[in-house]
Amino acid sequence: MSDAIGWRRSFGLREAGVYYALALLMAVLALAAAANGLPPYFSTGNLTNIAYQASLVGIMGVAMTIVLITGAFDLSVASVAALAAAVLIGLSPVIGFPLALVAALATGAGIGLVNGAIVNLIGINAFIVTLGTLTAVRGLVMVLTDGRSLMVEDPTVLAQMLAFERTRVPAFWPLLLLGLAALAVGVGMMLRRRRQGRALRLGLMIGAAVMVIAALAAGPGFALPVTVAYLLVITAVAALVLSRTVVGRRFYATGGNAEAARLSGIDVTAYKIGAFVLSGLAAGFAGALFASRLGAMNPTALQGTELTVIAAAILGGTSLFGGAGSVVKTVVGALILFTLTNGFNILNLGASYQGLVEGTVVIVAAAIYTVGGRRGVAA
Amino acid sequence: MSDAIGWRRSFGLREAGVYYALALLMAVLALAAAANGLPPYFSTGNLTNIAYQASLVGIMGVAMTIVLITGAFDLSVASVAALAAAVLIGLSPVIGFPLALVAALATGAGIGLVNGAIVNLIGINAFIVTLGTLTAVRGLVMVLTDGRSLMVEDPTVLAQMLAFERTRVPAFWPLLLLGLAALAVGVGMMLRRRRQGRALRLGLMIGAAVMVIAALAAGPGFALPVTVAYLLVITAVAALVLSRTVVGRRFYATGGNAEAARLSGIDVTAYKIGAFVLSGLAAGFAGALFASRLGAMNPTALQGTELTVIAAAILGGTSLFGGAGSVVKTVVGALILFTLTNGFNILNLGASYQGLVEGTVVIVAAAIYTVGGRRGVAA
Amino acid sequence: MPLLSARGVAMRYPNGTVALRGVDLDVPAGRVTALVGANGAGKSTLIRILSGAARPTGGSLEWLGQATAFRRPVDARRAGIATIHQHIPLVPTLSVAENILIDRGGIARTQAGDREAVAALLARLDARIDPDARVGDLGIGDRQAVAIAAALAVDAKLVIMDEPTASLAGHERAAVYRVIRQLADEGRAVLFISHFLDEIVRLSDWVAVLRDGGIVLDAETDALTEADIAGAMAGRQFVALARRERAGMGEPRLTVEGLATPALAEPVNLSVARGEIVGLAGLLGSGRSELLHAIFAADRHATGLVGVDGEPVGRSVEERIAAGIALVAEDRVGQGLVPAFDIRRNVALPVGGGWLVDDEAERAAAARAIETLAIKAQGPETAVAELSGGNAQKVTIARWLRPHTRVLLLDEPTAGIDIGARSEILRLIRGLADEGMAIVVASSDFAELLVLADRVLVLRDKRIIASRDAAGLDEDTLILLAGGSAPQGSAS
Amino acid sequence: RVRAGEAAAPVTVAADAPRYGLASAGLSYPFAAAVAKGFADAAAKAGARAIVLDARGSVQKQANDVQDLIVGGVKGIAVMPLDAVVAQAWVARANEAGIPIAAVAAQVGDPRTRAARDVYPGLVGLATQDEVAAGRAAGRLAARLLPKGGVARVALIEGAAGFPEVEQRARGFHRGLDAAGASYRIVAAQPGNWTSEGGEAACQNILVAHPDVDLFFSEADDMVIGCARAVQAAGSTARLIGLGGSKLAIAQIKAGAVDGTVCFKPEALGALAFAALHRPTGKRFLTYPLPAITAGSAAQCVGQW
Ligand SMILES: Nc1ncnc2c1ncn2[C@@H]1O[C@H](COP(=O)(O)OP(=O)(O)OP(=O)(O)O)[C@@H](O)[C@H]1O
Ligand SMILES: Nc1ncnc2c1ncn2[C@@H]1O[C@H](COP(=O)(O)OP(=O)(O)OP(=O)(O)O)[C@@H](O)[C@H]1O
Ligand SMILES: [Mg+2]
Ligand SMILES: [Mg+2]
Repeated sequence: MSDAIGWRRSFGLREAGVYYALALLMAVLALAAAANGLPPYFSTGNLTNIAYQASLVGIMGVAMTIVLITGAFDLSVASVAALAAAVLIGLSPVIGFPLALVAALATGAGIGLVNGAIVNLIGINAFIVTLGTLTAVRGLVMVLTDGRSLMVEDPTVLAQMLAFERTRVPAFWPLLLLGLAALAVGVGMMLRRRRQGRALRLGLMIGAAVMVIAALAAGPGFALPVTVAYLLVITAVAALVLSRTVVGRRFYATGGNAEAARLSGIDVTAYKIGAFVLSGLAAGFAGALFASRLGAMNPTALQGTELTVIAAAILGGTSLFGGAGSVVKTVVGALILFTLTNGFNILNLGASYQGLVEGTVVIVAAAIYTVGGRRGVAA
Repeated sequence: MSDAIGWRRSFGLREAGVYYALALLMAVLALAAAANGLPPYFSTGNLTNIAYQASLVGIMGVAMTIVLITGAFDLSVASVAALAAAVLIGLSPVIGFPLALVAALATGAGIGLVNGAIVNLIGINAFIVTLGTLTAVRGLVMVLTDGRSLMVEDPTVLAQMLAFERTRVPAFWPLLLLGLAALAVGVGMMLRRRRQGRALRLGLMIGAAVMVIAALAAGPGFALPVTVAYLLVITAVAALVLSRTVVGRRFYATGGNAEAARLSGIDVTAYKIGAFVLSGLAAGFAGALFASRLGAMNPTALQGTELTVIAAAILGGTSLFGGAGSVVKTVVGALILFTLTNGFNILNLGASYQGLVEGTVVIVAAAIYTVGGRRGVAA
Repeated sequence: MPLLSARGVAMRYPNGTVALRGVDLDVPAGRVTALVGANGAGKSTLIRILSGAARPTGGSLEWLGQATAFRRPVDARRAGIATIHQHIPLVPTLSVAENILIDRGGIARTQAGDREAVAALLARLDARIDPDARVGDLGIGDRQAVAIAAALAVDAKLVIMDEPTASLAGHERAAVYRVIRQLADEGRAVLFISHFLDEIVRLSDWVAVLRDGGIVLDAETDALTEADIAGAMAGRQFVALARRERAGMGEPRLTVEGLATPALAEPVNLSVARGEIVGLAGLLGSGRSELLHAIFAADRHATGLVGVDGEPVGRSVEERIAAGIALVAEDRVGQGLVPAFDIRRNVALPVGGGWLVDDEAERAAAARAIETLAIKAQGPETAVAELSGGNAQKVTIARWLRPHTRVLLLDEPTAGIDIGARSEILRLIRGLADEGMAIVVASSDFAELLVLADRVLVLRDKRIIASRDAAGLDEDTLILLAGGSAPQGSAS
Repeated sequence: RVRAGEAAAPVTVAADAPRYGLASAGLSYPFAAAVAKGFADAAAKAGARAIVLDARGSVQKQANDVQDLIVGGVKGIAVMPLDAVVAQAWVARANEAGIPIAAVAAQVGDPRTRAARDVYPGLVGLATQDEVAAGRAAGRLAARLLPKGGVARVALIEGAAGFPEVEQRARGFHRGLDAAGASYRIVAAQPGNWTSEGGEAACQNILVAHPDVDLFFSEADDMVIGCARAVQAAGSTARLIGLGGSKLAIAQIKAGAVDGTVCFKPEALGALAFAALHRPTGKRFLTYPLPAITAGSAAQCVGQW
């Protein structure tokens, strides 16, 4: 019985709804594209594009999920990313790309630390603090850039940036091998006939199958943009840490009931500040990628992206009240958002209608797993 | 002793911090203006200006506070205001200004109802729902306006709009009389020597004194822009309802512990939906005022204002977790934000530095009452 | 040498409340030490200090003879103190197993043998709880069991338990007693708080009584009787409430016909007369709370007829309240109190009355409640978050003490209430019945039910399996009916 | 076959017609919407299909849009770049893919080092108004309106920090004033965030500090409209100049509330950009004259946005 429940839990709308929402959306778009005589929607190129377009939001979303899990909130990510981009572009010609990258990441982490310290040591509400840093850091970008776009002229630096952001990593063999490995683990689990984990096993097998099929469909020449690879690695590491390690459990405990966590010996403050630092670091990394994409940045870069990042996390089912959330689902949430815009572009939907459709789809996607689940997360 | 505590509570930084923050900010600006040889900062004209500039955000902030008190969140206000503006401008030439105004308000309330119903009856997280309506309603504005600015050409309609938004209401006698009445009540309370309410009494007396002095300083010709009068009336009504009526009590209880409220016979769902409707209504009213300013609106009108509105509420000490908040302090929070830009303009601070200063001031203002108070509202 | 000793520990809260004024206490190994005292005497405060959750404003602690200061809870845990706090701090979003193993270190979140370890701990407590269930989905009794298991999971030298059995029924309670004895026999120290004096007398080796922030009695249990302890707690001679036969019930006040809900196994028919007190007995999860919630319409899926004084009542909480039905819910933190409100506003919460808030009337009502229920608080304006557990419980009862109430449904009304106040509350309930109220009370304390009730309904597996006249019923019969085994040496 | 929803181009166009893309800065900006309209109308006239993408003010989204257009295999891409510097990369990518690309309404390439009329290499065309020239036209008009004798007090209402037009228009404005030999002092230069309410607030506040301002130059028409309200309410006699030629501003000029503006024609820009992609003439810098408009000459400017 407990097994059947576990199964229903893991594949029910409440748990897996966001995957279904993405699949549904893609199916609708693929059909619409076919009906309009457009090139096939499920091409490697198009899917890679979506993943590439979602990668910056995805990377920031992973860290945002951790912040949300600890029960806090970070509105400053987009500004921090812009600042990191400015630091990278500004310093690269002076101290070289690698050092400038370190500086950009350190800047991001530093602001995350400031956010975390103010929120947790002074005890001001995270919303207002990060709204303050959103404004202040964007102001700092204005001051540093004097309100103008910056660009790198030095060709060697430019080449390094392109290498950092624009190379493609061969993905055929890794994908195939990973898929086969997952399959093997799944089969192994099946042979060991453990009572628990049937759901996990099935999930693993589905994932494995998807990977193998994707690899075979894409062919041996298949390569991923490196930002997508970064996103995959970051997501995988975060997901493993959160779900498989004690550190992960402590993040959840901190957000689920800070007092309980404190009483059971968890250094709640450290975990909360740590989440902000991770968020700043991720924003710094995203900003560095953004700057490297173009070898340039403008002072209004990424403005407003914080809401997209938070939307991705919440679409992925992360609670605003802490204690629950999954980074993988956040990434899927980001994919939903970018699939939507990609679909608009492909179908050439009238610009006026895009907002209306997007807003509706976001609510419907959230409804899929809320209504499917027993009870929704309160307000 | 209990009295001393009540006194300390009401005038301590934690309770009254936002007033001190505004006073401090104004004092700094007044000094800076004087030091730069500019005309006196504390002129009726300048203070009226600030109030006028803050009025739309203030009106939406009052309703937002109620939404926050019930433990929810409304990101859609700015889009709703834009939609109401479009409705007013679009319909006024057709059905006349008064009916169009009703239609605009009904539109706002209707969207509030939709928000509230989705959040409370389907049970989807308020953040994601109102993020969805933010996008969808802005999309609707685009569809209705086809991406172009709308304007009223009809001179009689234009005149009605100006009358609605631009008249000035004589404020000398009302202010004076109100101040004297408050003084009288205060003295009456003093004579009755009630144990409780010393803090209230003092607050009343201070308020009364401020009003009388302001009236006398401004002189008998003093008149307020009508939007400021709307803001004052709306704030006063909301403050009275929240603090003095059973309905207000129930809003707080709903946010403070929904289950306890439900078990006490409070129709929690109705109150939560009601808060959204009020928020939509206030946004509709703000949008109507906005449209009447120029007799015109463009589709990006008020974009991004939702964060300012929420910032005002949170700066005013309203909790994001429900159960606590004061509309008067929200309005003071809005005044802080607009005093800041007013100060920038008066002192002619470079645009690049404004963000940096603004973000810092916001955090410091929030710090004033958080650090002053015993414990801050948890992150 | 005692394991832990407190010397002159004093505590003054920032709001001025002096909770402890110089407490000396020794907790030696291999002994069960009971800490008792009236609500608000300072027990939980002392526990918070001993476990590093709060820092005293005076005095010192010694651990194994060494002066120590636990600055954070983790220091006390490292030293070997495991604590179950009164308001059961668990993480609602994590599973039962993870809550139990919450402070286990290492790297991997789940390790081989975790499930077995958790299952063994739960079995030791006789708790039938799915280790994979989310704690947020559990009832309060199950949560209490999880908290106890979590404390046992730590290999502690000293286990501190703040009212571990307040929300447990006979069967689970017995398991906890067994565990406590075992711990002591293994040479560990147990510091144990309870308001059940029979429990204290049976279980503990030593009793310390706290009154008004100071120790007033510190003696071996064998030398004491329940009356001695109660007397020391109250500072006066204490008379236990005795059963009283009452004749002549009035006409039916509450009538329930075909009350059905998915939470109950079968429809319920019930009639409670004016002045009658009906007790609901049952084990944890037997459906007592469900029944009360269905009568109150707090369960939205409940169908069936509920009438008061022959008038049918509509199917919403408001209508039930308007008809004079009132429910004191079991989980005072989750379902009872609005933490941001003071006592006055919490008492004035129920629907009814005019449009405007009448401060004076509310203040007077709250002051009356404080008086009647002996709530230990500075005044009507005290925030409920600052109250001790038992006093907070009294506030949830106080809310319904108004002339309008005709039917009172009480779910564990005396959980966490000290013996003195408990008999006050029982007396109060009886008084309300005498005035004509119909009362249904669910309690895990069967002795209390027998003293109070005129009739007892026994629930098991979500259905009413027996209805007995309380007169002539004894506790053992009730326990057998409820489906549990009798607690060891079930006394009184 | 079912045809795609052609909201952007209501004119019937064959489904296999050549497709041209416009990566707009944001269709909720009336100016950009008018550019898009000009582009789509021109495409429809030429029997082509216009694909208009809406970046909604986000550079990142615009990058994605350009990429989607390249992958989608359009015949030509017009981009209304949100960022001149960042757009360089898009030009490179379109060139790599062999798709002609033109810029509309804003320059590509660092505006600090590149002259306004110097078209970025790789673009088949740049259809824009010269922002500096527009500022200059406003400056010359301002010089006519300033009181003679003494040093006139001028206040500048800028857009929002971070937009290159802010500096370009201001630079042109100064040049225009200087060229006309005006004697003036800038008493304040404050952002109005491109909106009417922002312009109103900035002017209200500046009037408190400097009640004797002689002229307000708002870098966009939306702001000058708000500013006009502030000036009127404060009883100031300051003259008001905007920039852009929006419908609303022209109406206000006719009504006498605003003194003048510089006429932009966004629809013409869209058409020019389409022409550059569709039928390149070899001339790469495409523009139209920028007349300054006053009440007398308001009829010359048909507000297109
Ligand atoms: N956080 C707090 N702030 C202020 N006063 C407090 C706080 N917590 C407890 N008190 C006060 O300290 C006194 C002792 O409370 P404590 O919780 O220790 O009592 P207790 O003996 O555990 O009572 P109970 O049996 O009801 O649980 C009470 O008067 C209570 O109101
Ligand atoms: N919201 C809920 N979700 C899941 N399970 C629940 C929920 N509420 C209660 N339960 C479970 O249902 C069972 C019945 O609990 P409940 O407390 O209502 O019964 P009871 O007979 O009143 O027992 P007691 O009052 O002694 O705890 C318990 O096992 C509890 O864990
Ligand atoms: Mg206690
Ligand atoms: Mg129960």
